[in-house]
Amino acid sequence: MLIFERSEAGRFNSAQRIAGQESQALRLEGIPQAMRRKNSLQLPEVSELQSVRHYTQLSQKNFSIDTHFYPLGSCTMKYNPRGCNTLAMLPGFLGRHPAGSEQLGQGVMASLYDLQEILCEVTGMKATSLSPAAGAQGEFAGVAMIRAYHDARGDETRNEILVPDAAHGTNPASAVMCGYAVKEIPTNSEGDVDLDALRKVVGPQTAGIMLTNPSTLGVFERKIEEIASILHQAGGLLYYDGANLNAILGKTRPGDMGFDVIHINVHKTFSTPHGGGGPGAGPVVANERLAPYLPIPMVGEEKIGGETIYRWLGEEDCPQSIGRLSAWSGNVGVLLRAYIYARMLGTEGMERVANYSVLNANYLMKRLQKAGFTLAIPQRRATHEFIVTLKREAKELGVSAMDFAKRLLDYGHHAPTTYFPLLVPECLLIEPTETEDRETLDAFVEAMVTILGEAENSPDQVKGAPWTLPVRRLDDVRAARELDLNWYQRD
Amino acid sequence: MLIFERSEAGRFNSAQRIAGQESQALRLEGIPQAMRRKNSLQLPEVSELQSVRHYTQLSQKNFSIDTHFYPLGSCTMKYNPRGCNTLAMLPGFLGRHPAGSEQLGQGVMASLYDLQEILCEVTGMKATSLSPAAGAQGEFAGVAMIRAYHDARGDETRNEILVPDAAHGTNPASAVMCGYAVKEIPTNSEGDVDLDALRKVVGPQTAGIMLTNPSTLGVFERKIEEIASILHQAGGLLYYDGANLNAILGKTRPGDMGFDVIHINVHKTFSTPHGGGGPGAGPVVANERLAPYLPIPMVGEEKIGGETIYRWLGEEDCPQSIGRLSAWSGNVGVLLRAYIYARMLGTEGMERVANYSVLNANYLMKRLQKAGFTLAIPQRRATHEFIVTLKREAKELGVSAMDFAKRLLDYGHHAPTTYFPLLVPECLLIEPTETEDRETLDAFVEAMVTILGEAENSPDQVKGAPWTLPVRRLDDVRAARELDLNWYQRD
Amino acid sequence: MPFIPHTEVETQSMLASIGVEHIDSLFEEIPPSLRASPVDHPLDGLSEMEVGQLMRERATADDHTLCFAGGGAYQHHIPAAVWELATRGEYYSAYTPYQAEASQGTLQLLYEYQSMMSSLMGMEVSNTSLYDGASALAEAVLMAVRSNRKAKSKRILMPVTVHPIYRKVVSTLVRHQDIDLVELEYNSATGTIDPDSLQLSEEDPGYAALVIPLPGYFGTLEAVHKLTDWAHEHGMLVIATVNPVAMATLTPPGEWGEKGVDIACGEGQPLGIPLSSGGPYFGFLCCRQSLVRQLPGRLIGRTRDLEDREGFALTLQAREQHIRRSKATSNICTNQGLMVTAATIFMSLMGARGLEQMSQGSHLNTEKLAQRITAIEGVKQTFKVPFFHELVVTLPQSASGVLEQLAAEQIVGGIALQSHYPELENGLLICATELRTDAEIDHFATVLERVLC
Amino acid sequence: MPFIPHTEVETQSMLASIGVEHIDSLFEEIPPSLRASPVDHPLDGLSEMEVGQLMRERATADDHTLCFAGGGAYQHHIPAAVWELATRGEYYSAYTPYQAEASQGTLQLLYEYQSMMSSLMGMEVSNTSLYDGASALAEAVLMAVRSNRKAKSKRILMPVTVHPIYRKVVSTLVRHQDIDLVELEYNSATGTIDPDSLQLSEEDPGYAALVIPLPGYFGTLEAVHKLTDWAHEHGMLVIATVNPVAMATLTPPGEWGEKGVDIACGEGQPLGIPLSSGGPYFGFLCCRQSLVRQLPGRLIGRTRDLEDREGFALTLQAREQHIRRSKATSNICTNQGLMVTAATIFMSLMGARGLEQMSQGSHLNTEKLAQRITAIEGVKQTFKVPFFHELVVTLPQSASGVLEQLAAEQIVGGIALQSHYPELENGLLICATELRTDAEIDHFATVLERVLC
Ligand SMILES: Cc1ncc(COP(=O)(O)O)c(C=O)c1O
Ligand SMILES: Cc1ncc(COP(=O)(O)O)c(C=O)c1O
Repeated sequence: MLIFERSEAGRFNSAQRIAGQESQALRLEGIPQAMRRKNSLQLPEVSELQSVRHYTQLSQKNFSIDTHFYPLGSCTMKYNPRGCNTLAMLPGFLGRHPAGSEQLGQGVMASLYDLQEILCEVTGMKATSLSPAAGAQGEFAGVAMIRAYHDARGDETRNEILVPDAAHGTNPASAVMCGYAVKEIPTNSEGDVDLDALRKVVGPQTAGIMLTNPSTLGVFERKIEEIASILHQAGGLLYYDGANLNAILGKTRPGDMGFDVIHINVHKTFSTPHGGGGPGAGPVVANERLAPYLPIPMVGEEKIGGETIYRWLGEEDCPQSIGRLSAWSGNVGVLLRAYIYARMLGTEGMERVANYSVLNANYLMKRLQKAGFTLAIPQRRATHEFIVTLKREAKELGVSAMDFAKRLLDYGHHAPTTYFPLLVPECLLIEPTETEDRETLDAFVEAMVTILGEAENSPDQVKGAPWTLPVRRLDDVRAARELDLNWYQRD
Repeated sequence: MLIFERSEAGRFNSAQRIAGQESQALRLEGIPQAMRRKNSLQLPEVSELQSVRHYTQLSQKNFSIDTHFYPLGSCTMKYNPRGCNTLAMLPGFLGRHPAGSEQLGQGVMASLYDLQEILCEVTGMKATSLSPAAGAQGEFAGVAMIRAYHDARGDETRNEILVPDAAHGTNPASAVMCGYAVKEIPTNSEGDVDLDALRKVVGPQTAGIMLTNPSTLGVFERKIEEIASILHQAGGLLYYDGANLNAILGKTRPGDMGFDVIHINVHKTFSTPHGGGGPGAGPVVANERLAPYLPIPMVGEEKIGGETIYRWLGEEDCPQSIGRLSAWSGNVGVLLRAYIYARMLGTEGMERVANYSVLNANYLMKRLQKAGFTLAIPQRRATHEFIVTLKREAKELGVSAMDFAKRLLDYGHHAPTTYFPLLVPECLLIEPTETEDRETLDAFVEAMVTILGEAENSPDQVKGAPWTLPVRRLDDVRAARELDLNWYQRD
Repeated sequence: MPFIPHTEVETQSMLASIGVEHIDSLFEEIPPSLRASPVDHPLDGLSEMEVGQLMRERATADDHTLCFAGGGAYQHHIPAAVWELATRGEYYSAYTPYQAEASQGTLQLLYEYQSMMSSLMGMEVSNTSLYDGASALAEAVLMAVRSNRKAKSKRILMPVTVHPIYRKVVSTLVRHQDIDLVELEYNSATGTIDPDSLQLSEEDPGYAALVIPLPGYFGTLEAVHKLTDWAHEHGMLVIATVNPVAMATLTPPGEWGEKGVDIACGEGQPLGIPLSSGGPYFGFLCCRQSLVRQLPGRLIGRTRDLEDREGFALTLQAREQHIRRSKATSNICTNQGLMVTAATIFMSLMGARGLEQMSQGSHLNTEKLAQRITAIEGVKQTFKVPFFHELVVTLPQSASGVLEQLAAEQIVGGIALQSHYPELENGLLICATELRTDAEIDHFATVLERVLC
Repeated sequence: MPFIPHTEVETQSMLASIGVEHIDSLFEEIPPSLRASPVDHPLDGLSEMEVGQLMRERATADDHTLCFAGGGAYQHHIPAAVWELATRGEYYSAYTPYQAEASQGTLQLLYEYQSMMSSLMGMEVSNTSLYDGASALAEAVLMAVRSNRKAKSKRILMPVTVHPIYRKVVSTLVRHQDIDLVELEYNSATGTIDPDSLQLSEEDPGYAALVIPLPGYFGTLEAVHKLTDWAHEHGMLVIATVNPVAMATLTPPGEWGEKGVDIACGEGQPLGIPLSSGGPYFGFLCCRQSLVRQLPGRLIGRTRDLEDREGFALTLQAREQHIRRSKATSNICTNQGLMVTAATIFMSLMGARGLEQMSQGSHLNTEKLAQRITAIEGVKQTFKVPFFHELVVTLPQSASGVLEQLAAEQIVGGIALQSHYPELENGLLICATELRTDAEIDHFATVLERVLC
């Protein structure tokens, strides 16, 4: 039932009335008639209990980390510590106006400054800007910085960005937003970038390459140093898509691999909540070469007397910056959560994240392999995630990766990522994360095995899934064909 | 699955470690060996995610106001405003130590003082003590005050408390805790106290009477003035059980009816949450006669200069008080919620509570009656609640009130109170409260009608209910016979 | 109309269904003489925004104090998840789980609580809460008197080292049951009961029970083993009143002496409940399995459903007022359920190890505090004996005066003892939980030093 | 190990299943040359208790300020239920609803959001958020250029009364698409765009779109009807960038001029999102139905399941990067979902009437503020025209210096205009939402008066 269907004309949740407005006749003489709203505003008219009950009940229809195992590959759905939420929502943080004087923001600015430093350290880079609101905006910023670098050198022939075929869709999309043509690089059967192919396309037109490492195939790109030198020799730069940073935290650093700029999805590696879609934050971190181009604002530190004073760095401080990405300084509330999380981990904790996320992935991979599932790249060590391909099952049993995914829901597990990366057919990209316990991984294996049995013996059980959720399988085609996006505009 | 079954020896949620203790060798020289714990403490060893997921999933197994209609008679399960929770949990309120100086508690004390005043006003009484932790403790306090009053007058022959047979179990139990014998008074077929019977038992041994008005039969005791004069003439006093105050807020006042002392369940009428069992608060409010005996502490007000200063009133201020009921000053956090709620209602809002709770009850009663259900007292107006008796259905169809109750759960409604008051066979005591909308009441009627149909056509459908909840009907007898109260002591 | 969903149209149509014209007609059974007249001080209803402005101002007035007081209420670390979960509507806005099938969340949680609390106390059975530590002790006394049929006496031996307000509350609550609370003095050198001084002559009518606190009100460690055995030898039941966080370090009541105590109770607040000016907290009450039918309060049993699945339900309800009425074990109905919900989540998050660290951290910090404070000229440790996480110091001047001066600097400096223990004229009870940092202890000492000179 | 559940025993047995001895062996594919060396500044991990102590201290440092600043971020009343519900784990810790059947909560809520936001804007379609108001404007510009195939031009007419930082952000984000942002000056008397001054000569290459702010950055009301019609007459699309709370009172973009605007966007923060130092907020973006295939960001469609029940799912995904990659309408993936969750609950709790009251209350309070502030000697209203809930005043001295002095008294006194509008040397942009009481306005004025003399 929609909130609109609970609405009744004339109902008003008057606890939320605005003081004084109820009794006062509206005194809007200050606003010309022509400027006033004519068609009266339509919103649901519900009581407070109706709203609370509606949105409480609705929430229960979601799977989430707090309720279910959520091995969504590439998304790093690990536990979002409640402490990070409570502390980031302290009234002192929530109440601060972004235009308020620096005097009145030293608490939050100190935290942001510290976070900048931590991110530099963990990536082996020089400087951080926290302002991108998500990974994709970080990608835009990073590629724009690459462009600014070439432009600053007068190197204006470079109009191409290289992207492996395994890359996330945001990579090519971001490159295009920066005005680049995108050239895809194939991946070899080992899951590494095809170096010969790479050598062939690199040239004076190459602005740079965008890579994830570990790649979205769940393997570590072993030839990364060679790739870096191929690019750098040709005058191109390297962009690191930090979506998979969880796998290598404290183990190896993008800066040491030869990357020039990276973004970090703090809503993955630094465990800020994904909130059913966002917000995230996508800090960009650059080496010496690209640091001058980082987006503003950043937080700077000054020692005055014995005291440390934090201040915003803007255009005057960073004249070569690519500029501003948002009205203020990014998703500060999210960054505070990431900072709190980073402080709780400490240096050792970061390495433990990598250790155990990789342990869980390899354990799960091994068990699924033993149970008869086909791995996309069986000869390689998994990183924090790995790929099962159900090509055989799809062909022989007519049960697709999507069917498996939906049936997993019936068994109380969120489905892994399906059909990504695009180059592996019928694939499930599985990322358990380090915060899941072994019992849970075992239960997932058991569910997968059960479904495989069902696929063999009663495939309709799988193809018709899910059976036990609030709805059965939904008609996506109808959703797109008979567009219904707005209740007030419905026929 | 129990939290203990998720436990794994050696697991530790180290985010909750205590600073410094991890690395420091334990330095417990200060504590003699003989006093140290020998058998090591057993608690579940789970990760933070395991705990969060476990208790989130568990919560979803509850019905609650926030998720379901909850017409539990006598319990006034109305909307618990979220604003009351958020404001009562402001850090300034949560952090205050109860022994802290009055200087450091003027904010909370002002609120408690104001609440005392509001409760006096709404009940027509003289003075309030907020210290009882729930209704039953308020009853104890009130009856103890009656006893203190008689004792103070040297009137020591009075050893009986009268209680109508419709009374809540806490009434007789509280009287006994105050050292009184309990004498039951019958109710007549109209739902009123049988005055003749009352007159017969009242005498010099009568310390007082405990009454709810409206009574637990959901009707207003019309002869209350007569009852009061019978009691008062015999030297007895009147105790008002405020559990049903919601029905008469702003309409009529216990003080005007002739009551000497009352308790208020703020977790009913003042909408503080019941929390799956508590906490509540049961302020006692007394007239002139009994005010000196109120439990301590209370909050007093002093004007010093232009300023108002609040201070605790204790033994010195209230030498005749029955004393203290708890270590500090009662359930302050609950009282703050009640205060915030009272302020949001204001005087008019209180009367509206009575108006609409009574409107909803009468509407629901009328609709159920029209649908063929038998009312316990059809000739009377309902107050905020009313009783349906399923005696006929039980006899003719073999479907009991409990069966109806369980089947209602399948239809998404919490069951009304069953088998209370004791004198009505196979009864459902139904209290919709004022915060429910008409659609919800209509849906409840529809469910009742459907169940009645089922009872006639497929009674096993009803007798076997619930069918759709996390468990089917539970074996209470086994629970009591094969006692299993402690997982660590299970066989 | 705050929180009332009815539109005017709906109200009219509902009245029409009922067959009356005005809402007022629904109140026709109230005699006209009783209709409320307008109140003397009508209050305007405030919107949430307005009441928010008011309450934020008031909360701010009480904020930002530094706490060194204990005396039954302790400022411990509380993991954030505790209250984020406990205030979920499904827990927060449910009633007592009378309909078991629709309350498995609360019921299972309470069963888990019973298990954890029993384990912490080393006891067999726990109820699911009483109002607070003080009323729990009163209920324990009533329970002991009911249970100890052998002892003809209704006298209770009550050491003066039991929390002084608890003793008053017990007196208020058991006064009408012909129970005698006999005080037992402490040794003025040790601040504890001296077990060797206990004598029971032949003609002594005896006692139904002995109460033993741990720690005692002065923070000290009573000789619990000797006292327990002595009481048992003399036909008494033993009631422990203990601090639950201390029990992670100290011997729990179930292990005192030869046989352990019979009843253990106390204040649950240290287990995840905010100070909150004294409440809501919760009282816990545990006992031997053999006494379970005398236990007051709700109990949850594990059982099975029609399909033999595990489930949980209220049990042994025949002890309770809603069934047994005037013969119930207590009048308690509403208890402190949500606090127990928080405490259960708290214990699961801390685990045994975390709770031990909290316990020991409080002890060690109080040792630091003792050292730092007694280094101030004129300040002495009153009882030179082991303490847990509180101790008494004697100041060179009246403690209550000093506390007011500390309050002016936003410090809650402890609890003055004089009003309850006139012999401890300048006595101050102080405490430092695991939360107090070295810097805070130092700040307190520095300010105290200044105030004292 | 914070947040990692593995015991040593489990770790060993898992390694054994994998067939390696040490966790380190799992990283053997990382070339040794790349193994991280110890970091320069190792950080100790803090417990939740310790990090709590740190963050509480920092939050307190920023607390208790009195806010009269707007400029795109407004301190409005937020019903408590909004965040108590939005932070429920089921919303808070879910991912983008790729698995529709397991995400009906989020999906239905987002569909409701689309409907409410469309209604508020008077538009047909809304997406489910972009990062913030500034990037939403940039996406609107890109969308307009893609959509307006008739206009050969990639030029955008951008009034200077559009938020100055938004203009910078648009420039950063669209710079690489050969788009020209052509500035349109305001009338120095009115602070608004003068529609009569607009001229387009024959040989003018034209524009793809005109951007119209409401209110303008100076708080003033642009001639939205005339401007919209003029732009449409000249083959441009119209992009509105508006304040959503103002739209409860002012004509919404869908009703501007003859045909309404084509694209409406803005900052969603005023709808239930705390100030929070500037984020997370959310950008909204609405358009005509006919442009929906050019819309960036997630869209939710209502559809049916196998049993013909209503359900909700992501739709028109072919616009998005995960399907269309380099040809997508935008690179956006993660958006600001939880903020939209809050805004949806906010709108349902306030209703149209509550939102109107908030809107008008802000307007009326700003009128009071204007009166009180301009009564101070030397302070003048800069543009003597109608305003909504912000206005510019000219101070007798530099605004930024004054702001620092106000800050010392915990007052955020507005926004100094000089850096973005050098011609408004001593200009200060001030705002009073419905939350500001008369006493607060008076306090502000009193302190300002003191500072100015
Ligand atoms: C590999 C990869 N790159 C980039 C992104 C985009 O990041 P965001 O969603 O934060 O914009 C994602 C997130 O889904 C990703 O998995
Ligand atoms: C009529 C009546 N009296 C007394 C009580 C006892 O109140 P409490 O549960 O607050 O102790 C109740 C509550 O159930 C009740 O309904």
